[in-house]
Amino acid sequence: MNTHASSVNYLNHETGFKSWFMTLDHKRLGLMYMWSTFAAMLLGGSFALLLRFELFSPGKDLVSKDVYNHLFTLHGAVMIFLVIIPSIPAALGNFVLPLMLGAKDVAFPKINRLSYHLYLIGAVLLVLAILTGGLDTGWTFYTPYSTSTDTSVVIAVFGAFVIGFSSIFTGLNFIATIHKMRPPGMTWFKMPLLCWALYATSVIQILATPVLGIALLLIAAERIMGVGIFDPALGGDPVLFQHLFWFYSHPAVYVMILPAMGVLSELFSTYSRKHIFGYSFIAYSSIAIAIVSFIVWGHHLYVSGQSALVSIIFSALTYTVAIPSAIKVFNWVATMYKGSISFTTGMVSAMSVIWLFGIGGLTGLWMANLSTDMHLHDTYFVVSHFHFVMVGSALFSYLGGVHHWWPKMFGVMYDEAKGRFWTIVSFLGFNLTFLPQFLMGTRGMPRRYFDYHPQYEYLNKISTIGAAMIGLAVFMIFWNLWRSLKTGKKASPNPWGAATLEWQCASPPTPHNFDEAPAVGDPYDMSLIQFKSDEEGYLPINPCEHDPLICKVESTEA
Amino acid sequence: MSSDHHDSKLAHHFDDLEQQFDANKFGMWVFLLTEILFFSGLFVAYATYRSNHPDVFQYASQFLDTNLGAVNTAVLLLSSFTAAWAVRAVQLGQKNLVTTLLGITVLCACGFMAIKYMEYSHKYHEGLLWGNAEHSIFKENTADVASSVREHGHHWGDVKDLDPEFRRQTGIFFGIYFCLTGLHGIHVLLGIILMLWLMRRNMRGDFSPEKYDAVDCGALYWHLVDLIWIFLFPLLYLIS
Amino acid sequence: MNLSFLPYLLTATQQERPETTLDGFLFPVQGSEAAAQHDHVFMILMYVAGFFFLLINAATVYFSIKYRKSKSPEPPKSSSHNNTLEIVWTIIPTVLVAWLFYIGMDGYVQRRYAPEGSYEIKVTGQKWSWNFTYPNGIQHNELHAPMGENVRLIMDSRDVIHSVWIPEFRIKMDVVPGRYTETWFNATRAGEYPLKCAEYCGTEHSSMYAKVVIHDRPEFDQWMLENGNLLADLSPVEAGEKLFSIKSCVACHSTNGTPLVGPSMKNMFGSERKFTDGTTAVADENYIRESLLEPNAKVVEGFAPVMTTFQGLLKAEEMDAIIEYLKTVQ
Amino acid sequence: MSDSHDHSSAGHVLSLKMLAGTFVALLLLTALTVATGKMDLHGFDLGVAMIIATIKATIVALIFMHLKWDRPFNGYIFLVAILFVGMFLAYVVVDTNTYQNDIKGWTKENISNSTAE
Repeated sequence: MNTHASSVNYLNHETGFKSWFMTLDHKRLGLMYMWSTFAAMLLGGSFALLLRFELFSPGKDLVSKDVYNHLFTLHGAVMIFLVIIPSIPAALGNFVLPLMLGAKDVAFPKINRLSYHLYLIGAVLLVLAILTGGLDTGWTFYTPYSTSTDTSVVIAVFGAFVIGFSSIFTGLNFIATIHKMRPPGMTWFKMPLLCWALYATSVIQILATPVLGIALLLIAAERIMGVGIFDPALGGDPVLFQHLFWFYSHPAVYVMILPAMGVLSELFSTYSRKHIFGYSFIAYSSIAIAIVSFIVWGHHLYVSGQSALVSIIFSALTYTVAIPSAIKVFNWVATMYKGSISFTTGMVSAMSVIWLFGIGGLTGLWMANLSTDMHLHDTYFVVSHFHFVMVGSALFSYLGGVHHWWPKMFGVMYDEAKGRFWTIVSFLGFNLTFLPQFLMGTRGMPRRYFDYHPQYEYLNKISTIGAAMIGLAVFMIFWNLWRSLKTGKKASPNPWGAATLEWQCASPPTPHNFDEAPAVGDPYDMSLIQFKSDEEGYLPINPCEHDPLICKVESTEA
Repeated sequence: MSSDHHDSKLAHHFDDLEQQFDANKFGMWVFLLTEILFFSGLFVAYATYRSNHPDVFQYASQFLDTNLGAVNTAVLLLSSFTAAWAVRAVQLGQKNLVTTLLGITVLCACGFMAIKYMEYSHKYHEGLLWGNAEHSIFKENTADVASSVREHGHHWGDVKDLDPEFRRQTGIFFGIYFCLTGLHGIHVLLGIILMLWLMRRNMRGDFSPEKYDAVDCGALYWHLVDLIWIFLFPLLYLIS
Repeated sequence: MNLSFLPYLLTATQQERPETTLDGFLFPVQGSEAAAQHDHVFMILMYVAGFFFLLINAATVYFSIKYRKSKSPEPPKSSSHNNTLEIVWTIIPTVLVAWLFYIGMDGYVQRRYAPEGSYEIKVTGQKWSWNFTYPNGIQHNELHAPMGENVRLIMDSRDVIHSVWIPEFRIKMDVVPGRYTETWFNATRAGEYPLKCAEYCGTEHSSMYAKVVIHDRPEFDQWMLENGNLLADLSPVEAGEKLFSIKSCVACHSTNGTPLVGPSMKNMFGSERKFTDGTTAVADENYIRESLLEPNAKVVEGFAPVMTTFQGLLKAEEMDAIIEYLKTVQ
Repeated sequence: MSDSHDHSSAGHVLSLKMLAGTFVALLLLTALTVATGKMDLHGFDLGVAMIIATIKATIVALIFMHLKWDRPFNGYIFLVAILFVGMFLAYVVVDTNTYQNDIKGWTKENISNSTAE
C-alpha cells in the first residue's frame, strides 16, 4: 500500500491491443467504457451544436428540414444509449464498484467483457444506421411514424436492442457482485452509498430493459413482416407501443440519475471531510426511487389518448418520486454543514448539481401535474426539464466523478485550477442554454421544430450561444484531463482523504486490486485519516494517538 | 486469469467454490427474471387485445391444433424432466448418464421444433397469418386476399363473410400468436445449442459432483422455456 | 431578417400564419377559461418550487462560504444523522406534493372532457395539414368557433400521430390514427390564434399549423353562411381556387413554379409528367383525380411519396372545381 | 459474505422417484387442462386454465428448478419478476379497456361502413 507499489499496475502489466480488447479486468473495461462514452459524447455533442446553430435564427440556416430531423433523433439516441446510460454505471461503476467492495473483480468478468463488446456492436449498428439512410423517428421510435418512415429504422432498432442487452448484463453483474462479493464485515449498511445507488440502478436495468428489447423487436417485426400489433391500419394500437416503450424508458431516466446521486453522496462527504448526513435515508431513498420509477411511466402519456382514470393514478404516483429525491438533496446540503469544504473540481461539479438538479427536479412538478402538463407537454419546457436532469445532473455528476477517481485510475493529478474553471464555464453555459428554453416552452414553441416564429428568436440566440460555451468547456475539460496523463503530478493512494476502500489500494491499483484484504469500517468516518504530504496524501492515523480513550477501552476489553 | 492458482475450478476472484456456485446460480436467476420481463411485453399485448376482443380470440383459437399443442406440451415436459434428472446425475457423478439425458433433452427440443414447423407451414399454406402478410386470409378487404388462398385454402369459406373489423382483429391474433410462439421457438433453438455445449463439456470431463454450476444453470434456463410454454399453451390453443 | 429566399416562407405568405401573442413574461394571452385555470396552477407551482430552490441553494452557498477549508480546517464534531430532521423533511414534501397533485387533477378533470351539449367540430390531421368539419358538413382548413360557447373537438388522424395544441387555450391532445380523441375549449376572447402540431410527424412538422379564428356568434354565423356554399355561389374556377387553399393543397404545391414538398402546379395541366418509376404520362383530368385519391401510385420524379389521399375529404364536384382551377394555373 | 446463513442448494440431490412423480403429475395436469379447455365453463374458462397453468408452473419452479431447497432469495427474484409483470399488465389492460370506446366508435364509422359499401 505505498507509492512505489505502483510500478507494476493494471495499466502496464500487459500491453497491446488484445490485452485491452480481450481483458477481463473490471478496471480496464471501466476505462474502455469511459473513453467510449467520451467519444460518443463528442459525437452527440456535435449533433447538438449543429441543431443549435440551425435554430440560431428562424428558417433554414445550416441544414434542411430532413437533416434536422435526423440530427435531433441521432443526438437523442447517441446521448442516451451510448453516453448517459453507460456513463456512471458502466464506466465509473465498473472501475469503482469492486474496489469499493474490496473485491478482486466483479462476479462475472466474462459477462462483463461480453457486455462491453455488445455495447461496441450496438454502437457500430447505430453508426451503420446513420450511413444507410439515417434515422428520423425521434429516439422514442413512436409508431406508426417509425413503422412507416423510409429511414434505417430496423438497423437502429437492432443497435438499441443490442445495447440494451449490454446494459442488462452490466446490471446483472453488479447485483450479483454486491450480493455475493462483499468482504467479511461489510454489511449492507456499511456499503458506500454509490454501491447502494448502483444496486438500485441495476435493479432497474434488469427489470425494465428487457421490455424495451421486446418493444424494439416488435417494431422490427412490424417493419419487416408487417405484423401490425401497433399499426392502426391493421387494427393495432399505437398507444400500446407507448406503454411498452415508457415502461422501460421512464425507469431508464433513473438509470441515468440514480448513479449520479450515488456519486454526489461520495463527493459531498469526501470534500466536506465529514460523515455523510442521514446515511440510511439516502440508501433507502435510492431503493424507493428505483421501485417507484416503475409505476410512473404513464405521465408521458397524459395527452396521448391514455384514459383519464389511469392518468390520474399515474400523476399521483409520479408526485411520490419527489419525496425521496428531496430527501437526498436535503441530506447532501446538511452534509456540508460544519464540514471543511475544499473546492476541488469534484466539489464544484457537485455543488453545480444542487443548482441544476434543483431546477431539473423541481420543474418535474409541472410535468407531473395534470393541469400544467397539458400546456407544456412536447414543448421546449420539457426539453429544458430533461436536459437539466439528464445533462445538468447526470453528466455533471459523471464528470465530477471522473475527476474524483482520476488519480485512482491513472495515478496522476489533473490541473485543479483549470478543471474547476472549465467546470464553472460549462455550468454557466448550461444555464444560458437551457433557462431560455423554459420560456420558449411556456410561450408556445413545440419541441422538434425545425422552424419557429421570429418572436422566439432572441431566446434561441441566447440558447445557441450557451451551447457553444458548453461545447468549448467540455472540450477543455477533456483536454485538461488528457494533458494530465503526460504532465500531471504523481497521485498518492488517497489524495482526497476519503474513507471508502478503493482509496486503500495503490494509485493506480495493481492488477488484482488489493495485496492484502482491506480493513472494512465505516465508509464515511474520516476522523482517522489525516493529511500527511502531497506525495503520501492522506494516511490513516493511529487511533491511540488520536484519542487515547479508545485505546484504554480496547485494552481493558482485551 | 491467474494461472498460478492452486484450484483450476475456482476463478481467481472468488474465495471458495461455494461462493462461486452461489454467485453463478444467483446470476442465472437474475437472468431468468430478465427473460420473464422480456416476454412480458408480448403477454401485455396479448392481454389487451384479448380483454378487448374476447370473441375474436375465441374464434381465432379454433384454427390452432389443440392436439399438436398438447403433444408439444408433453414433449417439453419430458425434456424438462430429463434436464432435471441430468442435474441429479451430475451431482452423483454419473457422467455417461448425464450425456444421455442431455441428449434426450436435445431430441425432445428438436421434436418440439419439428411439430412447430408442421404447425407453421400448415398456417402458411392456409393463409392463417397476420393481416398484412401476402397470403393472409384476414385482410380487411376481402378483395385483397390472394387468389391462391381463396381457391385452395380450406378456411377461406369460414372467414370470407366476417365483419371487416373482426377480420382485422383476427389478423392481430395471428400476429400475436406468431410473435409469442416465434420468440419462444427462438429460445428453444438457443436451448438446443446450450444443451449441446453442455454435452460436449460433460464428455470432456468438465463437471464433477463438486462443480456442476453450468449444468444446473442450463437446466434452469430450460425449465423457464418450459414454464413459458405452460402458459402459452392454454392462452393460445385452449380458448373456448 | 430577410428570409424571403427561403421556400418555407412562400407557404407562410400564402397562408398568413398567426402567431402566439404574449401577455406578460411567461404566457400567451389567456384565450379560454382553461387558460386561467392553467396559469393559476402554474403560479402555485412556481411559488412552491421557487421557495425550495432558493432555500437549498442559499444553504449551499452559505455553508460553502462559512465552512470552507481555510475557515474551518478541522471539521468540528457534528452529528451525522438526526431522525427528527429527516422525518420533518420527509413529511413536508409529502404533504405538499399531495396538495399539488390534487390541484392539478382538479383542473384536469374539468378540462379533459367537454360538457354536454357542446358545439362539435371534427378535426382530421394528416401530413402536414389540418382539416375541420363543422356540424353542417362544411370542411375548412381553419378552425372557426363562436366565442363564449363550449366547443368540443373530436379528432383523428389519417396517417401518423399528430397533436393539437392551441397555446392561448392551454389545451393539447394527441391526434391518433385509428381512434377518436377529444379536447374542448370555451374561448373568452375574439381573435386569431395559431394551432400547432406538437407531436413530431416528419419533414414539415414545424409548418403543420392551422389558423384558429374566434368570432362572436353573429359573425360566426355569417362566416358559416359565406363558406357553406362555395360551389353554388362561385364559378368552378373560383371555387377551385378557394378549395385549393382551404384544403391546404398550397402547403405543399405552389402556383408560381417553386417546388415545395410537392411539385408546383404552374403549367402542370397538359404537360408530360415523368415519374419515379421511369414512366411518363400527360397530366389530364383523370391524372389529377388519381393523384388526389391515390397520390403515391404515380410520383413525379424528384419528389418523395409523402402525399396522403384526399379520399373522403373531397366530394366529386369539389374535385372537378379544383381541376378546373388547375387548368388556369399557367 | 452472503446474505444469510442458510444453505445453498449445492449438493442437494433430488430422488429419482420425486422427479418422475413430478413429471407424471405435470402430464396429468396437462391432460386436465385440455379436457377442461374443451368444456364450456361459462366464463370461467380463462380462470380455470390459468389456475392449472399456475399450479404446473409452481411445481416446475419448486421441484425441477430446486427453489424449494434453494436460498430463499433466488425465489424472491422470481416472485419480483412475476409481481412486476402483473403490475405492468394491470395498468395497461385497465388503460386500454377504458379508452376502448374511442377506438370502437372510430372503427364503427370508418371500417365497418366504408367496406360495407
